[in-house]
Amino acid sequence: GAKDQGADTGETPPAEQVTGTVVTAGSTSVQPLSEELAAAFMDGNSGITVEVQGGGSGQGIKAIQEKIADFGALSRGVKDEEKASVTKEFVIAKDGVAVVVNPESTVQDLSIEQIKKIYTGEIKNWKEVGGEDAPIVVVSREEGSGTRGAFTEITKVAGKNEAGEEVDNTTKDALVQGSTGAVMQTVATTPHTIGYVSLGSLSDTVKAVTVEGVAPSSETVLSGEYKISRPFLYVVGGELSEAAQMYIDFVLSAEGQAIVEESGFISVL
Amino acid sequence: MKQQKELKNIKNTKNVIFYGLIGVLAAVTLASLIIIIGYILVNGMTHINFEFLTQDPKRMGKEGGIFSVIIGTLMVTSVGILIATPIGIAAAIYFTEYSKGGKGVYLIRFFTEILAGIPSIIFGLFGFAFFVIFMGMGWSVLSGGLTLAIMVLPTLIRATEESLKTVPMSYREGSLSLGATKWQTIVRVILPCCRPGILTGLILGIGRAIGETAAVMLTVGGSLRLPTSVFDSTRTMAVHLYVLAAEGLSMEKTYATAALLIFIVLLINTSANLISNKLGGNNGNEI
Amino acid sequence: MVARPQMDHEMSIITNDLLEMTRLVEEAIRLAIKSLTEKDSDLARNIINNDEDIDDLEDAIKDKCLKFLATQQPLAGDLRYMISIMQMVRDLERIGDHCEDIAKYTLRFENEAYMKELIDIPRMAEMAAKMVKNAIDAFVNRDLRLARKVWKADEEVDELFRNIYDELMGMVDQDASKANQSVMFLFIAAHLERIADYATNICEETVFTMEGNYEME
Amino acid sequence: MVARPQMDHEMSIITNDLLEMTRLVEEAIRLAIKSLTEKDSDLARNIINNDEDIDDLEDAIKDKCLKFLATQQPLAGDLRYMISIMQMVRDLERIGDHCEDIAKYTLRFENEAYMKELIDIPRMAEMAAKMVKNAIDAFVNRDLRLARKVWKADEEVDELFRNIYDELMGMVDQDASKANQSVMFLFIAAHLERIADYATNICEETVFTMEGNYEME
Amino acid sequence: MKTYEKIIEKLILICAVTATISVALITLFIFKSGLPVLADYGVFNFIFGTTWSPTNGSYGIFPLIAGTLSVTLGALVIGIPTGIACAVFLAEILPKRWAKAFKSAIELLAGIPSVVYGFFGLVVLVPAIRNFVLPIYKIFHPDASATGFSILAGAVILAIMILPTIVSISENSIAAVPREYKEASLALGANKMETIVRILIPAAKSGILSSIILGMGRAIGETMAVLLITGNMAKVPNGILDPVATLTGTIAMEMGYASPTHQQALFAVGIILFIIIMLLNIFAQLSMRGMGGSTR
Amino acid sequence: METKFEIEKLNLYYGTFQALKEIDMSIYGNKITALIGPSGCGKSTFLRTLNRMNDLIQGVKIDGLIKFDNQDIYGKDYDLIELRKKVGMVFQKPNPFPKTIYENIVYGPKIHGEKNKSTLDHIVERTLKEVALWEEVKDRLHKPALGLSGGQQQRLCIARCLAVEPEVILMDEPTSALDPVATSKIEGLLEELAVKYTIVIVTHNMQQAGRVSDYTSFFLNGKVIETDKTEVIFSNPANKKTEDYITGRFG
Amino acid sequence: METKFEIEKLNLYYGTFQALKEIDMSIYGNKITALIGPSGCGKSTFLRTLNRMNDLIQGVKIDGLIKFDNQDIYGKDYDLIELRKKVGMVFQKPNPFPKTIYENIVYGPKIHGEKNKSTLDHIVERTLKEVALWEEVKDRLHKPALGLSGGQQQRLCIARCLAVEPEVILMDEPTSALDPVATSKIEGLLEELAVKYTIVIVTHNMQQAGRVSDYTSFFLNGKVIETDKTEVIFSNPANKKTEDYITGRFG
Ligand SMILES: Nc1ncnc2c1ncn2[C@@H]1O[C@H](COP(=O)(O)OP(=O)(O)OP(=O)(O)O)[C@@H](O)[C@H]1O
Ligand SMILES: Nc1ncnc2c1ncn2[C@@H]1O[C@H](COP(=O)(O)OP(=O)(O)OP(=O)(O)O)[C@@H](O)[C@H]1O
Ligand SMILES: [Mg+2]
Ligand SMILES: [Mg+2]
Ligand SMILES: O=P([O-])([O-])[O-]
Repeated sequence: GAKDQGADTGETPPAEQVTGTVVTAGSTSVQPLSEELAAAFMDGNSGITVEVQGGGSGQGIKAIQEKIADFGALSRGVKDEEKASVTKEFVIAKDGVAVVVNPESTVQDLSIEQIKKIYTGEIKNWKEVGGEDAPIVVVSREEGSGTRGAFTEITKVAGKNEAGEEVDNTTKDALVQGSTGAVMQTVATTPHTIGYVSLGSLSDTVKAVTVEGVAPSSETVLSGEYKISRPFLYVVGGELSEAAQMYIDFVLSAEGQAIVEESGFISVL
Repeated sequence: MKQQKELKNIKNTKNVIFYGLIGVLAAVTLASLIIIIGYILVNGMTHINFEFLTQDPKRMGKEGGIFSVIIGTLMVTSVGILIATPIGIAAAIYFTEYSKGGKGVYLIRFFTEILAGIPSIIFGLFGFAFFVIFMGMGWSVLSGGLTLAIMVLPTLIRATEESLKTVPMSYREGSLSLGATKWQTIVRVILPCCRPGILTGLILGIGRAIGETAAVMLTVGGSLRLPTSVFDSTRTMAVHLYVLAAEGLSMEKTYATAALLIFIVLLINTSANLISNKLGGNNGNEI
Repeated sequence: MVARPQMDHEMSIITNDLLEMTRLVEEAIRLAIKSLTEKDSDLARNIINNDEDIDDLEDAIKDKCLKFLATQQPLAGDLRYMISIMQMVRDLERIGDHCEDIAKYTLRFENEAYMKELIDIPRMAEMAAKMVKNAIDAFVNRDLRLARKVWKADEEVDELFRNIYDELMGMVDQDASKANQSVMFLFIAAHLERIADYATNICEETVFTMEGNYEME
Repeated sequence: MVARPQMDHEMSIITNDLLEMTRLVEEAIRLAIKSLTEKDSDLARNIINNDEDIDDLEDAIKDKCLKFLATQQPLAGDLRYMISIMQMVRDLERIGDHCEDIAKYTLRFENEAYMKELIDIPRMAEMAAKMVKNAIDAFVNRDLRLARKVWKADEEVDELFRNIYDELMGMVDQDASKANQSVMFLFIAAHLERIADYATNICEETVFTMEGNYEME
Repeated sequence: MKTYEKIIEKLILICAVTATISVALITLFIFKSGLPVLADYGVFNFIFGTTWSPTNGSYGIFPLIAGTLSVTLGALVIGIPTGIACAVFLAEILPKRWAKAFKSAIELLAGIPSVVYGFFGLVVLVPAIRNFVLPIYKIFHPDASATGFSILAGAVILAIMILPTIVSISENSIAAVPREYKEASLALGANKMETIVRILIPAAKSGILSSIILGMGRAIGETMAVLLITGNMAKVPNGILDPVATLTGTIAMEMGYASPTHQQALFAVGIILFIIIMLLNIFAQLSMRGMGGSTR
Repeated sequence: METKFEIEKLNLYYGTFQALKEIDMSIYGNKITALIGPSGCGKSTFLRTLNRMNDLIQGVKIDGLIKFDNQDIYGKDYDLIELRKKVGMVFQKPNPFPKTIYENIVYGPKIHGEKNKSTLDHIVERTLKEVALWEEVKDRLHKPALGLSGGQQQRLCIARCLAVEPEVILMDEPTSALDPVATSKIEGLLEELAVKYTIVIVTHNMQQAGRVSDYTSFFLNGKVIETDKTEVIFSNPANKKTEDYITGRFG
Repeated sequence: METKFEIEKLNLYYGTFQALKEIDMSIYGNKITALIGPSGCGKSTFLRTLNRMNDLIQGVKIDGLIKFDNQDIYGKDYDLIELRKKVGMVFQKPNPFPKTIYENIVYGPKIHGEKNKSTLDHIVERTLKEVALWEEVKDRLHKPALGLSGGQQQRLCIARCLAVEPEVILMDEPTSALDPVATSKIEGLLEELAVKYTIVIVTHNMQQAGRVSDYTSFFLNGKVIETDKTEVIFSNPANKKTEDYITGRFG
């Protein structure tokens, strides 16, 4: 565990009460959810402090490697090169990735193929997908983003090349924004844009299109109708402390998963 | 005579263009200032209220206030400044009063200049790699404070040095010729003359520290908890603002936080001006 | 606060020296005549010896003035004052020389009885001595009126000299044997007349010091 | 580059004035004796009138010196030079006065034949005139040797004066009717002796200017 | 007495080398993390490669360098004349009272956190460029299209951010030009404009230059503001309305999510940035020293 | 004797403080006029009214008449630039521009429209000769002026002033920052310049006023106490206050 | 007459440049010694060797002997602080610390360990009276010293120097930044101070050297050309170079 000085804060705990600090760190997409979970957990376990850090998925891995966090939060799968430092991973929730366009856009639905062509730069004009005659402005997330990873993988924007290497073919002409909020802001204010954001953060400043006729929602993701989704992971580098174990137990419990749903994400139960 | 008149006409036209251009550019500068600050304040002030100031953030800041963030900001900034100030002043004293020239000092000075130019993101990377991990301090107020301290050090050194340099040589001579030692001279005569300069440096440093995002995010972490010691992780207003904006959590809170941040910077600047005006009367530069 | 203590101090030293010199000179005049009337050879010899003191004092004062001019660089009134003093002490010194000359006459006639009682010459001497004293006093006290009075007094001395001249020449005409003594008395009177002249010159210096020119009327 | 053009310029003006004054005075001595020997009353009267020129020149030079001291504030050699000039012109002026006096004697004896041919007195006058000229030349040319020579020459003049005195007194003893003229000649000789004295004083000034003291030997 | 003075001197020396030690540590840590990638990938390929696609194993940062330089250059082009004009206005034209208020207002700009600028740029400037600048631009390049995320947006925001630096240092050095120069010029019959252009500005040039270099440093190093508004498109730009990615922006944006190798690549970008800043500093110091001779 | 400046009943106020009081004065052509007086008596202020340098200072109010060549320089139509060309100024501290020697001198002529290179060369040579600096600097005309010694700098400033062919040169304590040797060079120069130019010089150094000037004005508390020929002022001033001041009895 | 300083064969080098050459000189107690000479001749350098202020400058090399009260001040064991206490210094530009008048004066005594308030008060009063400033400032002792006029400031600096009870006071052109009235006040003061203190003063102002000093040394190119009583130096110097310098024929 990272920190345990939390043990002597607060009033003297009952003899059987577990005390300590649990640190989670990593993806900022997971962070809001972690906050909710932590708050709920701490309400019931006054002896344990759960500290929620952001930093990004990469930082999450690094944090467990360096043992400054108990859990690394990832909004993407564990990469091959990271596998070595991860001893255990928990899927704590699922998140749909909504494809969004500028509210003024007339396009309602896109197929996965269309999305792929748009993002690889093959389709450059909205009229090719049934929209107005205007160039498509592609908005993407940065290299390494969990959202981007899930999105490109599912839409086949990324895939193995002939040499068998994983290649991300996202067009070089995409605007890149570093966060969900920035993508939404961009898509909301810039005409002719298309982007993708975490379902949990979706708001009506942008218009979510249906993918292959399915609108993104918890239900459609859960049912598998909506194709573009990714898991939220907690990964662990070594042995879990007692407090950490209690926390992960809580997260995976029904109580915890209820909170996941409340927060707009999809329960793994 | 005719030539004279021509010359005069040319000069008049030139004058008009010249002053026109300067006026326009100055107006543009002022306008951008007013627009930016005005925009933020107008959008944000309405959302600043008692609750916002006294409640902790809830749901990642979507709801609630920013109390813990304010405290976090204060702590991180204070730690940074408290560490940097004595070191910065001492270093400046070394450069102006003790160093005897030569390659070594030139190098030290050069590196100090370099430090000033290093982008904050690199400080962040360094702070994370060094304080957070290597020194095992974890994400904490202390890690952030130390990183900020290094960051504002050149600012402080430079400001202090500049004001040390404005202390007339004659004060030093005056003191030494009375039989004072070098250190006595520095403490009793030179430093008191530099108070406004050092203060200015301090304010600049505080400004830089408060406004810093990248370096702080990587070293202090992003915990929304109310920190109880310097070993706790917390979040500063700038980081909070960044997260709010980046994750698009709540426009309202984003504006409110930005407005508050600007307000605080404003407050610091004004009070610094007031203080330095007051100290100014005692300043040696005036003769 | 006095802004120039050193300057004033040095000026007063020089002024005192001047007064001292005046005293010596005045005394020399009186004693010279006394030695003459009383045929006091010792006194006469004394005077001749003492003239050196006066000469030395002149040199000392001039030296001080020079150094004062060199180091204090006086201007306007102060400058004129110093210049006047340098001129005056030269005159005073010459008065001293005249006294010495008179004393020498005393010695020359040491063993001869005077052909007549001396009345006018001592009177003239007294007048001259007074004039010298007053002239210097006028200078030192910046007393223009006194200076002008002294200057006027010279006319009386001249008158007296003319009388003496006529009287003495008359005596020579009557008795050639008295020629030698007469000529001597004549010379003495001429010396005294010259002394009075110097006194008037001193008065002119006073006017110069105070007004910057030599206009006496 | 000359660092003090103004100063040097003014000094040379004053020096020229001094030379001019010397010329006038020298001429006055010669002419006074000429008027005497040739019984030229007109010339005598001229001399008396012209003395004013000398007086004026003295005032002018002194005024220039004063202004020079006030505005240029000379030091060391320059200062001594100026002071010496101020002293000298006073002496020159007095020499002028003596000439005037001599001329007055000429007038007094206008209608009388001289009791004897004048030989020693013109010689003495010539000597005195030369001495004055040489003294000033020595000063202006900073010629110490010449100054000392002039100073020495005074002894000859004194010697001559003593001769004249004895001769004339002898004549009076022999012939009382000559007393008047004799006394006059005696006075004239005394005047000349005095002139020579002034010349020696001028020489002393030269030594002072150059050496800073009055030591003649 | 003597000994305690000696101890103090040593302590102070230690403080003085703190900065140096920090630089050394920073260098050490950054190079340690970044060098492997540089070594593997090749410095030349790294710097001059035109594809930045870490997921695909392409680490060519040339587009990033181009982006950084173009944004910085743009900021300087806008910021220098504006800043100097402003400095002249403050130092020479505006009455003292007003100038003081104006100057502290401008210094306020320096205190505003860069996130705020970025945020402002994102919500105000980018749309403004799209809506107002693009139409004008289209007059000359009819087939241009742009979103507003651009060099121009970055340049404008950076220009505003470096203005306080340029204005306040330039103003100080113009005000520090001895009054005598100004008076001498006026006394020769020059008018105020001539005096400003021919005397004041040349005399203050070393201060102005250092303000520019400092501003440039800030522009290059600026992270958060640029990140939000330049579009972060790792492509060598063709025009001022093209989006670009910058060195710092890329590091900041990608570091959080990067896989270990990717992170190393980002550290390598840090090395390049570091070297650029170093060179700039050396250049600044040299040029300031060169100028030092001709001013008092 | 030609009268260059005729000043009548001049009053000058800095805000409410009256710095010059009812000044009446004439300044004569081709003469050197010295202004002396204790610190703060208004010498510099007076000097700077003569080429209207006081215009630069905020809150300065002037009444009275200053006629230069019989024209009221504070008159409405008076050409300020022309005045400053004709009435040059040399300052207390040598203040060559941080340019080359050559550039310093041609600054004025260039401002006034002279572009011809050979004319400019000629001006440089002429003025440097006038200030007796030519021999010293002719081989380094294109070196920075700030490399010259203080005294040379001051002579350069005078040359720079001469380059616009002024009629009058105002000098405010031009040698107070120089050592005696440099000072006496400048003083020597002044007398030569007075042949062609009219010079007004403020000086704290009484000896200097004495040495170089033809006329001297004594200022006290904003008033002119006495103006007269210099030699008279220094040997025999009419006013007691003047005498007290120059003999150091003052204060 | 007591000899305070005895200087023998003093040479001083700034790096390779020799600024003082074989200086032999005695400085007498309770006398005022003036150092004159053209700029750069080494006056200040010499003065500053006397209290070792040159130690502050890099690359200064000294050989020869300087004895103060018969002790070699450059000797190994010599206490520098003690020397500077005994040999005070007053500078060209008045340099009061930006503190109150009172604080300026007690600065030295406090540095040297005096803490007693009434003793300090006493020192303030005594020294201010010594410099004839008491009456002028006694009601504003706790006001900033920089509010004083230049002349008052310089007197304050002298008082500050007196407060540590020096035996010698070195003054480097102490009045060159002051106007004549302030200057003559300081000059007047010097003579009074010479009763208790030994004073060495560098001055560019020959008149000043003449007015105030007992002895004058003429420096030229780092050498002492002539030292003598002041009146002799000014009325009849022995060396031609001295005369040329003081009569302005120099250069
Ligand atoms: N800009 C100004 N504002 C207000 N008062 C001023 C200003 N300039 C000068 N004064 C005042 O006007 C008076 C005359 O000043 P001025 O500079 O003319 O004096 P000065 O005779 O030149 O003195 P100094 O010899 O010290 O140069 C002084 O009392 C001064 O304080
Ligand atoms: N720190 C130094 N390094 C090198 N040379 C120096 C230094 N200080 C002075 N000098 C040189 O030493 C010489 C003597 O300088 P010093 O300051 O003693 O002269 P000064 O007689 O006081 O001149 P001034 O009258 O201008 O004050 C000069 O030639 C000067 O250039
Ligand atoms: Mg002035
Ligand atoms: Mg010096
Ligand atoms: O890692 P993400 O921020 O894209 O979820």
